[in-house]
Amino acid sequence: MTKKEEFTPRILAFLCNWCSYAGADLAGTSRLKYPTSILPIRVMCSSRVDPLFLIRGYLEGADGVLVAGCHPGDCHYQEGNYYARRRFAMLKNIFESLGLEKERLRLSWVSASEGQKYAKVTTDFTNVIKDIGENPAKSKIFL
Amino acid sequence: MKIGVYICECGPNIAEKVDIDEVIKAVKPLDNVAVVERFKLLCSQDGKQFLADQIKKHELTHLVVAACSPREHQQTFMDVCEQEGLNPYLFQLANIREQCAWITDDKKEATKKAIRLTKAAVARVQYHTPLEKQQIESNPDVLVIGGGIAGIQASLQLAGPERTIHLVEKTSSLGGLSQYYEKTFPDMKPCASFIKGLIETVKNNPHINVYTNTEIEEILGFFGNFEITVKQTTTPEATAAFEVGAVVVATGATPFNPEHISKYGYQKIENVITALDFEQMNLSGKITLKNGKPPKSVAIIHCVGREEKGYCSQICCMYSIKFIRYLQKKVPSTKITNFYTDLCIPGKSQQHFYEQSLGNHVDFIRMSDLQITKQSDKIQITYSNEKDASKKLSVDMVILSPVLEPTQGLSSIIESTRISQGEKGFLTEEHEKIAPVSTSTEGVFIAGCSHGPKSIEETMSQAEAVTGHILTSLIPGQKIEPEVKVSHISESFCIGCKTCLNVCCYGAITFDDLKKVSVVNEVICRGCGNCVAACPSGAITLKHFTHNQVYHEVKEAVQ
Amino acid sequence: MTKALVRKTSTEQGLLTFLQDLLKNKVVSGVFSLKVINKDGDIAYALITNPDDLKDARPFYPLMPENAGLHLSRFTLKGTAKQPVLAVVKPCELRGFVELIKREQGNLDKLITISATCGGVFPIKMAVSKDHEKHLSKYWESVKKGEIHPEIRSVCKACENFEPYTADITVDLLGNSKSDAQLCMYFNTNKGKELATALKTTLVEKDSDKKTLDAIRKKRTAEKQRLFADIQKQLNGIDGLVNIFGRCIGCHGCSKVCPICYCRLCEFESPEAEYNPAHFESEFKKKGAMKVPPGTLYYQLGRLSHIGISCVACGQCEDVCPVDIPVAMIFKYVGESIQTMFEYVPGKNRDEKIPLITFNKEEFAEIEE
Amino acid sequence: MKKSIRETIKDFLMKAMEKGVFDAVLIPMKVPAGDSYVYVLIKDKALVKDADPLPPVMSVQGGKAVSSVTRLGKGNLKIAAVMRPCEVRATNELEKNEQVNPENITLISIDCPGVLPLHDFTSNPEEGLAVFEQAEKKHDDTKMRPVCQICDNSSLIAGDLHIGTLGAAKDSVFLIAHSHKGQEVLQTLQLSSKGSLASWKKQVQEKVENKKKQRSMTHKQLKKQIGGLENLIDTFSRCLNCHNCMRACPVCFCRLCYFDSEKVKNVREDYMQQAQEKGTLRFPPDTTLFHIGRMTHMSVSCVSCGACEDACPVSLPVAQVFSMIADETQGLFEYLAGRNREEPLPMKTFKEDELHEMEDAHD
Amino acid sequence: MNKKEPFSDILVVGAGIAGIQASLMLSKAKKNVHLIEKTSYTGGASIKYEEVFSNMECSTCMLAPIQQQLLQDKNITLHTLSTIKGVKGSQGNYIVTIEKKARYVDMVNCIGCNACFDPCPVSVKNEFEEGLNERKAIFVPCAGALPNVPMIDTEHCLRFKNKKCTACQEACMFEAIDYNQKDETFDIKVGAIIVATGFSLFDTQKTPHYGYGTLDDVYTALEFERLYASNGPTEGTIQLKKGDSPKSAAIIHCVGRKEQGYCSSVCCLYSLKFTHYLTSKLPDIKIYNLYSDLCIPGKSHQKFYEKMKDAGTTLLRADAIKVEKKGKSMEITYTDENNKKTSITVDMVILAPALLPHPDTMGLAKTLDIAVDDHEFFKENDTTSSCVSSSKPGIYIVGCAQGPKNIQDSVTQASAAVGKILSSS
Repeated sequence: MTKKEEFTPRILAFLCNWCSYAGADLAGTSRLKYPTSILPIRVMCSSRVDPLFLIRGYLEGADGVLVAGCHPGDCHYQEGNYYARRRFAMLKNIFESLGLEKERLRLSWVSASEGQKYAKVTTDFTNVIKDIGENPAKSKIFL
Repeated sequence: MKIGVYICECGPNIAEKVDIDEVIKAVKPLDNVAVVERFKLLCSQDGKQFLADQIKKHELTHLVVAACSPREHQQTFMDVCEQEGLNPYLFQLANIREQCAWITDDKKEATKKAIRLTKAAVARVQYHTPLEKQQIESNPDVLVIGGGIAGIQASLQLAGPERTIHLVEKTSSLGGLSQYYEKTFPDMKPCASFIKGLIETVKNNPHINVYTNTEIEEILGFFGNFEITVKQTTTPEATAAFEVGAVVVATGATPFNPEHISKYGYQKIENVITALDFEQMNLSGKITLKNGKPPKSVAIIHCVGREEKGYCSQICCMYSIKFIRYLQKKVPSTKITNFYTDLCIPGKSQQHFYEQSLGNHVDFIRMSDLQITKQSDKIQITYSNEKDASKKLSVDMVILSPVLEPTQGLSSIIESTRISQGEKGFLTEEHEKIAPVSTSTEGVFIAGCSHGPKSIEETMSQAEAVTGHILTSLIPGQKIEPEVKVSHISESFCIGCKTCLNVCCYGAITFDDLKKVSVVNEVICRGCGNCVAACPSGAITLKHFTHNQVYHEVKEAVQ
Repeated sequence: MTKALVRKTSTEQGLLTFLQDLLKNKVVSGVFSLKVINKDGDIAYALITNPDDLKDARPFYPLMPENAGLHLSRFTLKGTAKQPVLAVVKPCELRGFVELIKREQGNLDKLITISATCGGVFPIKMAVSKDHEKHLSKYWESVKKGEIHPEIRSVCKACENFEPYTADITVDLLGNSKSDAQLCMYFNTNKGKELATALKTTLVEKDSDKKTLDAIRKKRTAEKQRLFADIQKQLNGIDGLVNIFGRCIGCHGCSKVCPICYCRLCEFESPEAEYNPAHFESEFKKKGAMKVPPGTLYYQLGRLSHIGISCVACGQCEDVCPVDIPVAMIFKYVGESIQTMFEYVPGKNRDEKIPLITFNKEEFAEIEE
Repeated sequence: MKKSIRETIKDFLMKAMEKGVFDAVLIPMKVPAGDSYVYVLIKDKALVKDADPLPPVMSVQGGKAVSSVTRLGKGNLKIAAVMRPCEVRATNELEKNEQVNPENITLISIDCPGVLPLHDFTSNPEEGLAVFEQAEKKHDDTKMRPVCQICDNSSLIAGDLHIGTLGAAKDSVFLIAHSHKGQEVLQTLQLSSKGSLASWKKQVQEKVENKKKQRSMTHKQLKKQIGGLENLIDTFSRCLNCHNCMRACPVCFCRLCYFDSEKVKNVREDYMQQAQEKGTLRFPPDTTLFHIGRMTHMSVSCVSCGACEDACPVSLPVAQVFSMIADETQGLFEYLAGRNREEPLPMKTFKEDELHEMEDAHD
Repeated sequence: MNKKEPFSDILVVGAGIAGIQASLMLSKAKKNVHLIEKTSYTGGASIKYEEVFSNMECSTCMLAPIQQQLLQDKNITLHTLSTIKGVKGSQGNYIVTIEKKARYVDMVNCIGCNACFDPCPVSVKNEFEEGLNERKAIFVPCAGALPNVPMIDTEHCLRFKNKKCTACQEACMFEAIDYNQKDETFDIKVGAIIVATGFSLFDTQKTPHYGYGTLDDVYTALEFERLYASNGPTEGTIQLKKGDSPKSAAIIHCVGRKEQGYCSSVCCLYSLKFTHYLTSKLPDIKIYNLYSDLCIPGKSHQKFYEKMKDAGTTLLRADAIKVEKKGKSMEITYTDENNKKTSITVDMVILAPALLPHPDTMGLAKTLDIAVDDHEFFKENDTTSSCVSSSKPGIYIVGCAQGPKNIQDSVTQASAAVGKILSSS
């Protein structure tokens, strides 16, 4: 329990430039509070998020990885997020099959006006991660 | 490598929420960091001046600013770099305001995060490479496909001493459907004669080459540099080739043919005619039955084919009302009955037009399950309305008002331009709201009913809108400056599996069949990076979002 | 009902004669098959053009020296096909080839494929000492009975796709009790039938013995579930992975022999995958030490994310692993899990798009928030 | 196992770390599953306890390890790399090809008792350990890898510092500095070796001499066995084309091997033609090309470490063949791969007056 | 026509989506653009919508990028709080007098940290939010508004009621607040003018039988948009005045159609959109759409209509509609398509009012000396030859200023006007 309190997770958040990054900014300008555990990485489109980024991030010790993009149908590049979703689904499945905590991976659609939602998602995700605990990969020498 | 790192206090906004000195302490020892400083407000005039001086003073090779969101001031700081002769892409902005200082009251935590983000930016910027704006020669000429009113209007507005228009029409004459309309709704202005006038001006315009009886054979190339081949429909071996910078697809629409829907009895029952038949009859001057007599009673059936096609053509109600006017003028005593389902007369003056058309000889009946049968020398209409089922009405003449459907035979155009077609067969715009006349293929535009059923008024607007886009993006003597942050494919790593071609929705990637590798066309690429993530060989890089840049940002962030 | 060729002769002899006739009569210019290639009786794939050399051919010999999909890709990738060639391959090799075709790494021009219902193969390492030979007779017995021979590779034991999907001709082997006395080949496509016509052989209407095959599939499924359960136990999270892959020497042999790993330069051997000194120092901050060379798990997970969707579970990766990591079983296990998610069986249907280059607007709502 | 010698070595390393002579050690360590050993770069000296400077197997060649640590830069850490002589030699060869940055590395070699075939060990670690222990005790290398059995450089000093175990008193080792760097290490640790190395030298000499004999004998036989194209092809006929040997080889450092590149892929009808000429064309068609080609690429740098043979799934005698070829080609240039850092790579230099025997006699 | 060298700059009136589109295109053609906007923010009506039909795209995601681009565009000068006072000259040579109201906040110095809001003692209804929440006397209309610079509303600010309040000024660390700013009047020389002043909504007070203003939970379309907006007063929770969420809702189409005498062409569609709004937030809510004629023209709208129907709404063809209080909820009586009197009971009523010309239209028409039609929309010169040319050469009318229309058609007209300008110059 106490352990849980001490531990501030490091959560990567891949945000698409057009919707989710704007939404995250809006959360800030609206002074909504959410955990500092979230580490935003700006990409032009969620479809730029190579599954390898998530794998590497995880192995480098990220406690969670969030991928956020425009809602389906709203992609600034027409269809990118649909491909992003497939790649994510696949990776999540791999994690599950390998018995890695798939809860550490999360996909969320956040629009430019959804500062609220972004704050909620990130808070919620952080709590989930706190429950799972630290990413064991951090301490593994033989990766 | 000499990286300068500058942390903006943003007044109290960052200074009060983040312990900037801690950040400085954490960043100073990093490799290649030449200088770390704080400043009260970097986006202010003296802030910008300060940065400029620093770049000079320390001969910085890379710049990192930790301040607000890139959406706020990235451009501001990139401009500073540019002024100081530092390539603006050797700059990285760490967002420690919107997504750090403003999201928590815990200064410790905020500081920790600010440090991570700034270090991540420093790690990333080391992998930045200078990017230069390209300039590509472009051809100002334009190909307009379709000689209907849209094509004509577009051609007239675009043609000029510095811009030749190639207007290609499949049929033998210009004018399209509207050349058969005597008048337009809602203001009953002359149409056919007006079109005739336009056609003359087109023919007399030295900057417009008209090709009738001609079809598109092939469209190669890309925005600014298309290569066009056309062939004559009459003598297919006769082809012509020319180069243009943009393509306008204005292939229009055709009225739905009710022949196959038996309940309307078209082509089976005498004096059951379509709207177009009627327009032509009216234009010829006389409205008569087959036997030459004027009709005593006429029924106009709205929404013919709407159920079958699955959309409302939005003009049928209006031109049906226009027909009332035709009839009132040419055969004043006729009894006119309109059978409709929903009266769709959107717009500021349409309703007025409708009300004016009402009169003692005019009925509007909202019907369902309608059936048209022959009844000796008359035509019987069986229908049900609000109150009771299977009512009957017999008339001399029936005018069917069919929906518009997209013109067929566009496949060669669609394939060679890589534009897409919606499920209803109309051409798909780039964005339903903010880009209605452009397509996902840069430099290819759509106008008029090829985009969807619409009135002459809206068709005109679209044609003019297209000219707007072309005149702003394809200026004679001006080069095209494509997006800088685009994808690039390494020839030596590409294995030619065409995965990237599949996922690119802009058709920006082509395949070099000789070398068996994919090639990005930087003019078309929008830089989303989808192909990069899709490529298993890691052969594709997205400039300014390369694997290394993102990975090292990620890595430093989670340290 | 499908067209079939039935002859009163042992399946192997019958098949060889059939192949010989094809070569002799120039119906095809080459036969691609497993063959004895030296005096020690080693077996390898060969492109045979001389009918006499066919005597040493060993079609469907229970070994897989290399996934023939790779050979066919290499063979058809460049240049135009002038002379027809017949390829005798195992079902998973064919599926591997189909996946490669989907990636523009080969084609079926003038290429006819014969495959058979497959009883599985021995681990290649067994062949080194020729140990497998003492099992051969028993093996063929169990093939006739449609049983799982205890010595075959575990991915084979767990294989439910032992029926070839896209073969032009299918030889009835597995569960065919009469295979010693009778050759039975099904001609599934016109391409296949043309061969028969060219040889003026008469074909009969015949149906494959669905019941037997389903029975076999049941056995395989049961075995698969058992093996999956085992591997799942080992794969319990990061510790499991470290245990399993800890001894990986990073030779990447698994990717070299994988029919799906078709890249010219593997992303994990590219500059992007290298680690610089800064990396080690940051690792030290976390753990005080790190494995060298690093990135073993990154490679394995990454490769999963690249090829899992198309893994045909041919088992080559495990065969060549110098330290006997159960790579094949792991990739089959994870691969199938992804493939089910996209309702995709790699190599089953040439016209089916690879799931990752297409999408469906209404899907995976469950994984979003 | 000679625990104590290992402990002595590790104590020395930890001491050196304490004194700040090294910031980190690159040294083999048993993997968690206990079924193999891999190189680990250790910063936290407490972890050195778990290391094993003389593991029973060579899973990754030390040269590769050093390369992956320093290829992209020397870094800020002074690293001691503890490995076997052949691994040190590979490191030197890699340095000559710009694949290693030696600046912050101190290469420490140890008298090598040889290693067990990797596959034998991983398939049964317990037994492997027992066997290795015996072998070490009895100086009996019959269970070791064939190349180890004929290794005449198991005590060659090519690094900065060598740890001699042969002829050393119980639990103690010889520390032999072989470079300025090495001497500094000993000085700062006040270990500057005064004691005589006579006993060590004697034993080494004996070992080397009879190894040389064995080596040339085995090579002669091997030559007979594989000599001639027929035999050569036969030897490699089992090859699966997995190229593990190349990937495990420390001196095969190319990013993309020539033999994996497009250059070796022909058009379809060429394959047909080849097949028609011979009646049969084995697939993959160029295994022999690959092996011979690889010899031309790396045999002058081959250190006979045996990594290739360990990695071969079908147990081809790759290492033995290559060690034989290596002796020939290197002999040609009076070169011994990696014996020092100074000698230039034969293929990167020439002498005006050499190799006349290769020319036509001219007067 | 005078032979004077024509002015190359262009004036765009109204920074709604049409105005923005026109400005950006002109700038792309290297024209200097003066964009004047009456309010303190850009985006017009569309930024009040959470989603737009028929693809239900997030409106902010659609607009924010072009708003950003607008603010960063060096060829475009944005004058907020500005209106046209007078115009001289003719096509190619217009001299326009602009009156720019003081914002009392320096656009350059202000960094948009919003620190000045809290200390302000004044609280008044926020018109941007249709009065559904309160704002201060110094304010931005809503979070994320662009430009993100507040203004002082002198009508309510104590300081402008001669009180000694400097709360906001003290709170500002950037000397951005300047009470001494003065309204300014200046002239600009332009070659052409694009009028994109948008629309206003029919005043539902004029149709009391719908109960607007008298009954608690009767909302106008715009009010409802804000109720659903995630950056709106309730952060997107649809709730009744009392705070509990509605179990049933009725959307009444064609409000004010009879009075206005035309169909506004977008009401049916945005009413259907509301169906999606309601079901997405309150899955088991009962929804009624009361319409007279379903007007859903266009290739993609029928599909949208069917989707919405499946999403769960009862469509009632209704006439003579009356809304009255009934217990805790409301009763709607109407005559159905068979002329039978019927009624339904609902918790919430949403009115879809007709689109009207912007209130300033008449005034502007007078200043610009261009014609309007009977409905007081700007009158196009000639529907066939072009409906974006006003009665006066060089002045163009686009978007809802010309007549009620959807976003697509507004944007099309904006581009069309640009086309006209560039082809004639």
